Amino acid sequence: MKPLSVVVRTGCDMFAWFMVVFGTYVIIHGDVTPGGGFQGGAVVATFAALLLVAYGGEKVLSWISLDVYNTFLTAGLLLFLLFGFAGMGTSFLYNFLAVPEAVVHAGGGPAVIPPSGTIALMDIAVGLEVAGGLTLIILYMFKGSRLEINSETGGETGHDSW
Amino acid sequence: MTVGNLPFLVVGILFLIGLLAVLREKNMIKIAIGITIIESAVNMLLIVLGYRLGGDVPVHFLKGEVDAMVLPTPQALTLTAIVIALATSALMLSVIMLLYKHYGTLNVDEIRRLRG
Amino acid sequence: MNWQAHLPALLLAVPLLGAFAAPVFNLGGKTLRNVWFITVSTCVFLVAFALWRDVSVNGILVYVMGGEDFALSLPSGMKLPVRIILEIDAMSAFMALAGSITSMAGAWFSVSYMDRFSGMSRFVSLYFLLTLGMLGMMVTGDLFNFFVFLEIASVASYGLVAFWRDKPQAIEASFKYMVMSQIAAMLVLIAVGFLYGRYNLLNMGALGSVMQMGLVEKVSLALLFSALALKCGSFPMYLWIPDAYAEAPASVSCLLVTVSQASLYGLFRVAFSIYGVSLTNSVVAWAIIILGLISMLVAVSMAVVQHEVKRLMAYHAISQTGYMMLGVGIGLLVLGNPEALAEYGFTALKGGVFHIFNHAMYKGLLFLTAGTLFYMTGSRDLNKMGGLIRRSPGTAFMFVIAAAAIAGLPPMNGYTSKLLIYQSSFAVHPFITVVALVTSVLTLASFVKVFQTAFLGPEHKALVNARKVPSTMMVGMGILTVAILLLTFLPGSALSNLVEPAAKALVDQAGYIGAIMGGAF
Amino acid sequence: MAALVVAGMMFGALDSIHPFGEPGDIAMDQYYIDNALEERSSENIVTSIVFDYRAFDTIGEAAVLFTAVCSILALFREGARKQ
Repeated sequence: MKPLSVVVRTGCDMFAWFMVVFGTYVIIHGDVTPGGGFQGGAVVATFAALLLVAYGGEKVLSWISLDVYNTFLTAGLLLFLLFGFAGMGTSFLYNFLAVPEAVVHAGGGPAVIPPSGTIALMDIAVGLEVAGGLTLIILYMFKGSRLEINSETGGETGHDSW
Repeated sequence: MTVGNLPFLVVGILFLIGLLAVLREKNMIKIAIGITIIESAVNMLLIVLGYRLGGDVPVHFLKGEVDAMVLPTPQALTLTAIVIALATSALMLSVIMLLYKHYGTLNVDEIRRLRG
Repeated sequence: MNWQAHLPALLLAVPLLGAFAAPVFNLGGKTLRNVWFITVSTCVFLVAFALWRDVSVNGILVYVMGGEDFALSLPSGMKLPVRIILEIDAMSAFMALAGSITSMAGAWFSVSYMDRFSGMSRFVSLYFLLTLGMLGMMVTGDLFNFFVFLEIASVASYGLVAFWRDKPQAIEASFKYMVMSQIAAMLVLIAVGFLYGRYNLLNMGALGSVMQMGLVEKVSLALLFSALALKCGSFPMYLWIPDAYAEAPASVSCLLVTVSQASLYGLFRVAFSIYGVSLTNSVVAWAIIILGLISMLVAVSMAVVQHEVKRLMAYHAISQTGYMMLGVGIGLLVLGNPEALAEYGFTALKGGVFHIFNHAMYKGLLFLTAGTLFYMTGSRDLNKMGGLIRRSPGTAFMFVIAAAAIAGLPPMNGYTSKLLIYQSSFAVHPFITVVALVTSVLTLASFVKVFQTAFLGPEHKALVNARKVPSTMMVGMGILTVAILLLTFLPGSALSNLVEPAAKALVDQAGYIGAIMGGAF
Repeated sequence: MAALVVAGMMFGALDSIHPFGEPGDIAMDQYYIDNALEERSSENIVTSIVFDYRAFDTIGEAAVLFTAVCSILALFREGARKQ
């Protein structure tokens, strides 16, 4: 894949980073505005997609470390599950950090942890997971298009050819 | 079919288009597109079910002066269904890529090693 | 914190943790990954067993996900549940027990069977996700949640069927399965949407309490019925089963059998607990019975001519599914008729339900032995095998046990469940019994052929360097053999402790609804 | 012919769920609309359903995505070539 023209590359450069910022905004404000972890994560994942279109996969794969995205994926999922287990004192996935609205108004504004408790935190966890997962899908599908498969000379064909 | 129920009719038509594509097309990519159309039809069904005339967005500080909100549950269900649809279509396209590598064709009629 | 109260959530949380943490444990190398694989699957079995004990002592368990009180299904002032509720009656616990045993056996088997392939951390994750999807379908009490778990199980099985990706047949089987099963899943979702739009409810028990038959309900029933019948591999749409079962790695085929039974369970749950007594005419029951009969006969006649060992067993899996549909269908037929139910309907139900458990055990074992043959000889073609009893007498012994059980030879457990079905189906129509008997004879013939060609006779000359069977694979098969032998030698106790509560729970629609709705019903 | 009957049934059922825009019984959704803000102080009702009331669906959905990623990574793995 050859890189596209300079106009496309410059445009993608600008928008790719803007997308990351915007996606992060959508993830973090998931409990207040429309949006949330999934939508924001998908927006963040367009970062890799835009670069892939503009520069071609070879270059992007040399810039981006797949391990980072693997870590995002696993960390997001484990974080989500951790919040589920943390509510186990009451019931699985119980929102143990939520503060009722009346208390929030009396106490004057939100604190570090948002009053919606695990809703906001799970949003972030899912955002991490989706951003990592979708990027991995995109990059691996690109890698897969370069994969050479040869069923005659062995490989992963079961116990057929021992 | 009453005129007011037009959105439901659209859901039905969309579903049939998708089903026809799956049953009649020979190209695997087109089959995948057919399945995606069916998924869109189902998502649209859920959204249509949740609409209330004059209802507003189910976010408290964004809603206007109206009292009614559209039903929030179908939106949550649709969100889930969309992600599932996305995951399966990504996987389906990957499998089609592998099939193309193995057989060098996208025509389902030429891909017939499994029989009986 | 009383951990026993959280067993229903743990049943699903443990495989989730197993899947999500598998990449982390893979960093520690092969040994650590295998230890994690075995440990988690054993834990799932232990949780399922404890859950089954709990249900048989305390009756139906209700677990509200994320509620202020996990046992309180209705929030204060509400007549309807608003959260996702896991509802575990004896039938769910029974299915979960069967599923977790096959999952554990498959995990032991995979450790050395899949040892020489790359991508094993992904395999472990996918295996746990398949287990999770299966268990989730069995214990959930929420229709949309059921759809989500159906999708988890389906997507995981697409990946696992295509795991040996350098083999064109495996990819092809996966694609075929994917197209059919995706459409089925969408039909389920449309039906869920219909019921939601009609009643504004997603909970199965609550839906059952307000259900009134109308056009929408009939169409949703038809959609759910056709989709779940496709997923469990009943007659008209069974074509994906032989491909998918034959091309998947053996431990996955072993688990896939139970996964398709989870769809069968979903079908029964829809018919008995959601629709239940509002099914005034017997169309659905007859449809189940007739589809069961046709699947039995067609699949077994396809099976006898096969000479690829896993494909043969896959056809037998379809044919055995017919028995379960037959038994439970007869139970559904007489659901509104207490005398007939007591006279023969309940016997048929017991037979059908017992057959589910038996089938999970012996078909799982048969797939594992087929995998062992593949491992030893490097071929799945029966014509290239012979004399393997001298190479591995243990495998031959286990194969004989499983084959005797599937053919329904006395005193095996397959005989007990088939006898219950024969007895009761005779009361409905003698023709049904004749078909069931013919199927049984053909099954026996087919397995005698397999045993004779693969294990007896002179050794095939290509087999001089046949591989030894590693011990973990023997452990995997041994687990299922022990389960079969237990069911065989303790039929009375198995029937009264395991099967009867499950069959009772299936017909007890009021109990299922009452556990959710409390006094409101 | 049979296909036409099936399609007819389907459209009939779609038509008779409830009139468009006027869902009949909305007890469950009304509970969310009334109580989501008070109980969980999340302005966005949909998010509070997705991550609280039906959080278990969401963990399942995250698992589906993870499953798809795992499958794709397994399909396109580098693979150990046989020597």
